[in-house]
Amino acid sequence: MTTSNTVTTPIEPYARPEFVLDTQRPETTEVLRPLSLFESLYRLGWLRKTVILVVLAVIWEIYGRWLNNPLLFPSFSDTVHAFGSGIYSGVLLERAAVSLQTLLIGYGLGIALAALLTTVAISSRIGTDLLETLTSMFNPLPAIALLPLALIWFGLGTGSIIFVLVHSVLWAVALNTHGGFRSVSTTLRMVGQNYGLKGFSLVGAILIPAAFPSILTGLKVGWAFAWRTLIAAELVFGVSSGAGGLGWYIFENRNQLETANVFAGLFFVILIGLFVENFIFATIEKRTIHRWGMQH
Amino acid sequence: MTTSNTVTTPIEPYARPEFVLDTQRPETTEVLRPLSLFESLYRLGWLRKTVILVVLAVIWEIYGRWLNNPLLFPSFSDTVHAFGSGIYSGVLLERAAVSLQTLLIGYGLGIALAALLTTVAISSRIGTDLLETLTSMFNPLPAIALLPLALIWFGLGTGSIIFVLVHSVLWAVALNTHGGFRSVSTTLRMVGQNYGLKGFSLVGAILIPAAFPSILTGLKVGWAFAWRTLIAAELVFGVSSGAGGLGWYIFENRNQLETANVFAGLFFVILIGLFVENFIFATIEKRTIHRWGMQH
Amino acid sequence: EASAIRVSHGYGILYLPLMVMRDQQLIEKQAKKMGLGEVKTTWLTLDGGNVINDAMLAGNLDVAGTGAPGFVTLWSKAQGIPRSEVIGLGALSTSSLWLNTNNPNVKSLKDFTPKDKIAIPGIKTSLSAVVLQMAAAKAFGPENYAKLDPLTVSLSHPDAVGALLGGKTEITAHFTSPPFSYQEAKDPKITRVLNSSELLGNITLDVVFAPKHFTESNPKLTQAFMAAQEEANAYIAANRKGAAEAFLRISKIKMTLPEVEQMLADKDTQFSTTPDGLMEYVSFMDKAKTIKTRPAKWSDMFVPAFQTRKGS
Amino acid sequence: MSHDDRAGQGAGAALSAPAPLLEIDNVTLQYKTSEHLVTATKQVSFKVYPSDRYILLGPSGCGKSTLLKAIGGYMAPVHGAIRLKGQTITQPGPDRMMVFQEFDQLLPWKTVRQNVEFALHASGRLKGREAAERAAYYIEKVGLIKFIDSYPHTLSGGMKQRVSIARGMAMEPDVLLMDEPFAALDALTRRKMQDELLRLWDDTRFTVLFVTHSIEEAIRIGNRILLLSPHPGQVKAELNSVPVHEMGTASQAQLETRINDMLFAH
Amino acid sequence: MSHDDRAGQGAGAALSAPAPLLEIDNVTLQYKTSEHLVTATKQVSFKVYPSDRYILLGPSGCGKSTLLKAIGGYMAPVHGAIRLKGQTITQPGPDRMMVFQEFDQLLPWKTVRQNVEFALHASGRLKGREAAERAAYYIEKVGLIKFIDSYPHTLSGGMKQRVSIARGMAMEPDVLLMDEPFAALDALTRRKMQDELLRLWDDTRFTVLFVTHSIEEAIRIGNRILLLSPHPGQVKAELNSVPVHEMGTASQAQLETRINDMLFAH
Ligand SMILES: Nc1ncnc2c1ncn2[C@@H]1O[C@H](COP(=O)(O)OP(=O)(O)OP(=O)(O)O)[C@@H](O)[C@H]1O
Ligand SMILES: Nc1ncnc2c1ncn2[C@@H]1O[C@H](COP(=O)(O)OP(=O)(O)OP(=O)(O)O)[C@@H](O)[C@H]1O
Ligand SMILES: [Mg+2]
Ligand SMILES: [Mg+2]
Repeated sequence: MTTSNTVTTPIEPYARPEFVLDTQRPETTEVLRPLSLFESLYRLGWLRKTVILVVLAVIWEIYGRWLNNPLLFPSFSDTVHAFGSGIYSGVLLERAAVSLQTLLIGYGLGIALAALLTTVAISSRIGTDLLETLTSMFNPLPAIALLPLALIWFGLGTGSIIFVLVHSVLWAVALNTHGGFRSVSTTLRMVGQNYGLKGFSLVGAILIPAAFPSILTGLKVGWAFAWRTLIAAELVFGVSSGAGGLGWYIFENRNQLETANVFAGLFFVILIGLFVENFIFATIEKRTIHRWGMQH
Repeated sequence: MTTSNTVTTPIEPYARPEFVLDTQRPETTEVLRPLSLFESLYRLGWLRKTVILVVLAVIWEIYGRWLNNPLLFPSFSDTVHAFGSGIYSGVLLERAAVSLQTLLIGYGLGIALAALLTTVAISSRIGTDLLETLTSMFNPLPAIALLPLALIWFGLGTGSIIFVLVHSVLWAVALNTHGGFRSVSTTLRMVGQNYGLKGFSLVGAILIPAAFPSILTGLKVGWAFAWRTLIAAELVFGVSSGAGGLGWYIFENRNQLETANVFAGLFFVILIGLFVENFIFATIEKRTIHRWGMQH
Repeated sequence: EASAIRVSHGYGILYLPLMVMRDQQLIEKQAKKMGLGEVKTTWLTLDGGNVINDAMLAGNLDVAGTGAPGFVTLWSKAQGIPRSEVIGLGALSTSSLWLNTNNPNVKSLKDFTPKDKIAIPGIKTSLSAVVLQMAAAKAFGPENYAKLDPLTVSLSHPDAVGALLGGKTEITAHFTSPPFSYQEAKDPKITRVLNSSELLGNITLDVVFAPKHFTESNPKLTQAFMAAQEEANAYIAANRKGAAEAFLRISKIKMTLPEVEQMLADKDTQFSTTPDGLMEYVSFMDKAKTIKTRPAKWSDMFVPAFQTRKGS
Repeated sequence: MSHDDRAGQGAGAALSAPAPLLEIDNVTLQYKTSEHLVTATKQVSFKVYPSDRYILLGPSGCGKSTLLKAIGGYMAPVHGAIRLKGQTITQPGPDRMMVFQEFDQLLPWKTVRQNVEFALHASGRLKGREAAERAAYYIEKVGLIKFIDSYPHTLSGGMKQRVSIARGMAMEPDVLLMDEPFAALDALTRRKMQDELLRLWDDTRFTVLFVTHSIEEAIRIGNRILLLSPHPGQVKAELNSVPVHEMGTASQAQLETRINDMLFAH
Repeated sequence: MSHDDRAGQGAGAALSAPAPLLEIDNVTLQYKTSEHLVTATKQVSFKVYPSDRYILLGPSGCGKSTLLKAIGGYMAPVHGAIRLKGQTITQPGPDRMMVFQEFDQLLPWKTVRQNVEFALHASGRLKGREAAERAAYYIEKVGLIKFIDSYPHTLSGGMKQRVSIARGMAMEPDVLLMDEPFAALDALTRRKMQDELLRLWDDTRFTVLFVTHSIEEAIRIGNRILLLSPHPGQVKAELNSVPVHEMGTASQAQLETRINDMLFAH
C-alpha cells in the first residue's frame, strides 16, 4: 500500500542546532519589486476595457466598409456620425429620456414584485411551489401572450409597456434571487433565526445580503432584457402623441431607411449598457460583494 | 457593563449525584408521531403543484367568461378545446416539433458559447473584462439589431433564428455562470489548484460543479428567454415555406383571428415549460445540488 | 354621444387622408358643425393589423385604418359576438404594389425559380401576400393562387429594401408599396416584374373601420368622421402640395416635398371613400377558407350610409 | 464576586431539587438524506439546571452538534421531547444564543463590530450607544480591538471563532449554547477565553451548554459533564466536575483519568 | 520499521548539511484589502530539510495559515523568496499537498470515497483500482469506512476534517502541508490520527509542515518546532523536539514548559 523502499536505510531528518531570536531585531530594509511597464498598464482596468472597445470598433468599421451596404449595415463611423447629429439635435436625448423613464418604472416594479414573490417562496413550501410553477409557466411566454390582457387592463401606451417590462424583469430576477436564497449556507440562516428573525426581517437582514451575488446577476440579466423588451414593445404599442422612446425612434428611422440612425439608436443602448455596467453595477459590486469577500 | 445584581446571593448550580449508565441498556420502543391528514397531503409536492395549477385554471376560466371577448381572450375551456383539436389533427405536434428542434440547437449552441466565454473570462483579467464588456453591450440589444447581420450571414430561416436564439441564451447563461464561478469559495478553488488543475480542467472539475446552483438558474432563465425569442423570431425572420414552428402557428392564427388557436399554441408553450421545470430541471436538481447539500 | 374619439393611422402614404384630418383637425371641425361641441381626438400611430385588431377589441380604439383583407377577416370573425362586431366607415386608399427584383433573369411571374425569394411583410395573410396570391391566380389560373407561396419570405419593408439593393442575401424580389417601391425603382439594377393595378385594377387596399357599437351609439360623431374624411380627400385632390406638406408634418418622414408630390401624382395612388374590389378579396378569401362568414354584398360590411353607393 | 464563589457549588442549593431549566427527555435525532436515514443521537436524556455550566463530551461524530442544534430549535426530535422551562422547544430564538462550530457563522457583510452589534439589535437586546459599548467591550475581551472594523474574510480561523464568542457573550443570554468554540485557538488564547467565560458566568450566572473534545477544558469550565458514546450518541455517564479550589490538585487529575478511561474503553 | 527509528533522528545525517528542501528566505506576506494593508508575517526565514516533521507554532492570527498558503503557491511574498529544491515557488501543485484549516475544503459534489479518489486521479498520482484501494485504505485509517459513500454535508465537523486528512495522506506527497488538521477532533480520535501520521512518516519519510496550536501535539509530532511571535508573525525561535523514546519523560515536560514560557512571555 505504501511506497517506501524498505531495503535502504530510511532517511533521517537533518539534525541542526536550535536557535532563539530577539524579536526586537533591527529592521532590514524591504524593497518591493518594481512592475514592468506592460504589467503596470495591464493592471489598469479602464485601459484594458478601452482596448477591447477600440478593437471592437475597428472590427465594426472594417467589416462595415467591406460589406459596403449602408442600407443594411452602416459602418462604425457612419453610426457615430449619425449618433453625433442625433445628440446635437437633441432628438436622441429626448427619446432616450422617454425610454429610460419607462424602463426604470418597469424595472423597479419588476424588482419589487420579485422581492415579494421570493419572500413568499422562501417562507413556505407552497410558496416555493407557487414561484416555481408561475415561473416555469409564464417565463417562456412571449410578450404577445400578454398583449390582450395588457390592452384590457392598461390600454395602449405606457401602462402596457410597463406591464410587459415587468414580465421580462420579474421572472429572471425572481429565479436568480430564489436560487441565491436557497444557496445561503445553513449556518448563516441559523444565525439569523437565532436572533429571532423571521419572514421579511430574515429575508432582509440575512438572505438578501447573503445571496447578493446571485441577486446582482439577476438584476443585470433583468436590466438587459428590460431593454430588449422595451424596444420591441415601443414598436408594438406605437406612440400616442409625439413622445416616442428609443424603440420608436429606431422603428421610424428603419421605415425611412435611415439605417445609420437606426444604429445610432442601438449605439445609444450600447452606451447606456456600458455606463450602467461600469459605473452603476461595478460600484455596487465594489461596495458590496468585493468588500465582503463574497466574490473574487 | 454586565447586568448581574451584586446584592442578592448568586445562584449556584444545583448539586446532584453523578450517574453512569450501561450503554447496552434495553431499547425502549420508539413510536413516531403520526402526521395529520392535511400534513401528509401537504407533503406531496405534486399535489401542492396540482392544486396551484387547478386554481390558476379556474381563475382563467372565470375571468375569460366574465370578459366574454373570445376574439381577444378566450376562456380556459375554449383554449383547451382548441388545443385538443390541434393535437388531434397533428398540426400542433408538428409545429412544436419544428420549434423544439430549432430551440434545442440554439440553446445548446448558446450554452456551449457561454461555457467557452466564461472559461476565457475566469482564466485572465482581460478575459473577465471581455465578458463584462460584451455582455453589457450586446445583452440589451433587441433581436432587430441582429437582423441585418443574420440576414447576410445566414439568410432567412432556421439559421437566423438560431443566431437570434444564441443571442438570447448566451449572455444570460454566461452572466450566471461567471457570477457563480466568481462566488466559488477560495478554499475549493485552492483545493483544485492543489491537484494541479488549471484552465479547462479546473473549470470542469471544480468551478462548474461548485457553481452549479448559479449555472442551473442561468440555464432556466436562458431556456425561458429562448422560448420567448423563438416565438418572436419565427415571426420576424419568418419561414420560407410551409414548415413553420409554434411561433408561426401563433402568428398565423392571430392574423386570422383564431384566438383560441393562438392561446392553444401558447398553452403548449406553458405545458412544455411545466414539463421541463418539473421533470428535467427538477430531476437535475435532485440529482445534483440537493444531493450535494448545496441548496435547501 | 361621446365627446372624445381615438383614431389610429399607420405609417405610409396610404394613410394620407387620416393624416390630413389630423393635421387640419377636420374631425373637430365637422363635429362642431354637427352640433357636438368640442370633441377631443386622440391620434395614435400603430403599425400592423394585429395590434389594431387587439386594441379595438380591447376597447382602446374607436376608429382605425387598416388593410382590406385584415378588415374582412375581423368583420367576418366578429359576426355574432356582440361587443366585438366591427363595421366599415369607408375605403381609405388605393395604390399599386410593385414586385421588384434584382435578378435580371426574371421578367415575369413565370420566370421565378425555386432559388428566388420574394420578400413580403408577413407571408400568407398580410395585405401584400393576399394581393400577390390574387395576382398569381390571375397569372396561373385560379386554382394555382398559392403557386408563389413557397418562394415568399417574411421581411419588413425597410429590411427588404436593404437586402434587395445591397445584394449579398438570398432575397431577389420584393413586393411592396410606395415609398419603398419608388426607392427601389431608382436603382438601375432593379427591374419591375409586376404592377398590381395593371393586373387587378385599382382595388381598395386600405379601409377605415370602427366597432359597431361605437357607430350605433355615436351616429353623429361617426357622421362627422366620415364627413371629415371626405373633406380630406377633396383637399388632397385639390391641393397636392398642401397634402404633401401635411404628410411630412405628421409622419416626420425625411423626404423632400417634390418626392412626396411625385408619389401623389402617380395615377395608381387614389383616395376615395367608396370601396372598390372588396368582394374580390371576399371571394378569394372564402375560397382560401380564411373567413367564416361571407358577406352577401360588400355594403353589408359598411355603415348603412353605403347601401346606396355603387362600390364593389 | 470572585471565582471562588464557584467553590461552593451545590452547597447552597442542595436542599431541594429546583425545576430543571432544560429537559432533554429520551430524545432521538435523525437526519434524512436522499440515500438513507442517519441516527445522530439515540434516546438521550439529561437535565440542565439554572446556572449550570454543562459540558457535552464525546467522540467526533457522536451527535454533540446535532443535540445542540435540536436544543437551539433548528431540528425537531423524531422521538422524545426537549423542554425549556417546561415548554417544548418549537423554534429558534435569542433566548438560546448559539455559538456554532463552523467558521462561516459571521455575517460576511458586516465588520467585526457590526456583527456583534447586529446580534444585539436584531434580537432586541440593546440599541444605539449601549449596544456599541457592549460590543466594543467584548471584542476587546477576545483581543480583537485592533480588528474591530475588519470584515470577517480578512480574519484568520481562530480570529473568526473569537468574534463568534464575543458575539455570544455580548448577548448575555439566559442559555448560551457553545459548540467547540475554542477548538481553533492556541493554548494561550484558549486559556484567556476560558477565563473570560468563567468571569462572565460569575457576573451573570447564565446557563451554558458547552461542547468540547478536550477533557481538560471540560473539567476546567464545567460543573457537570455529560459523556456520550460514539455514533449514534447515547448517554454514558453524567459526572460532577471538581470545584475551582481543587483545580490543579490530584482530584482534577483523577477525574481526568476517570473520564479518559470511560471514553476510551470500549 | 517501527516508531523507534525516529529515536535516532539526526544521528545518521549529522555529518554534512544536506540541501534544504524548502527555504523560506526573509519572507514578508501581506494582504491588500479595500481598506488597508495587513502584514501577516514579517521577514520570516527558516529552512525545512527532507523528511522533517516541521511544526509551526504560534498564537491565533500570527500568520501560520498565510505562510502555508504562500508555500502552497497561492500567494506571492511581497518581499523575500520561497524556494522548493532551490526553485522559487510560482504556482500551486500536487507536489505540495495541502490540508486546509477550513471545513469546506471537501468537494461537496463527491462522496468521501470520491473526494479521496479524485485527488489521486486529478493529480495523476494513481488511477483505477489502485486509487480505489488506496482511498479505501486511508479512509479506513481515519475511521470513516462506515461513511465512505456519504456526501460531505452529512458529516460532522470532525469527520469532514478527517476526510481531508485521509485525502492528504493518500496522496503520499513529498511535502505535506497541514493546517491545524486535528483541531476539531476529540482527544481519542486525535491521538489515533497522530499515530497514523507518524506511522505513515515511518513508511514513506515524506516531509511535513504542520501547523498546530497545541504544544503537546507539536512535541509529539514534530522533530523541529518553529515558534512565531504574535501578529505580525516573526520567528521567535526554532527548537528541536524530543526523540520518541523520551516521550512522556521529564525532557518532554521540560520542553513543554520552555515553549510555554517562550510563547506566553511578553
Ligand atoms: N446534515 C446532516 N445530514 C445527515 N447526517 C448528518 C448531518 N449532520 C450530521 N450528520 C451525522 O450525524 C452524526 C452526528 O453529527 P454531529 O455533527 O452532531 O457530530 P459531533 O458530535 O458534533 O461531531 P464533531 O465533534 O466531529 O463535530 C454524524 O454521524 C453525522 O454523519
Ligand atoms: N484574506 C485575508 N485578507 C486580509 N487579511 C487577512 C486575510 N487572511 C488573513 N488575514 C490576516 O492575516 C493575519 C494572519 O492570518 P492567518 O490566517 O495566517 O493566521 P493564523 O496564524 O493561521 O491564525 P489561526 O491560528 O487563528 O488560524 C491575520 O491578522 C489576519 O487578519
Ligand atoms: Mg460538531
Ligand atoms: Mg490559521
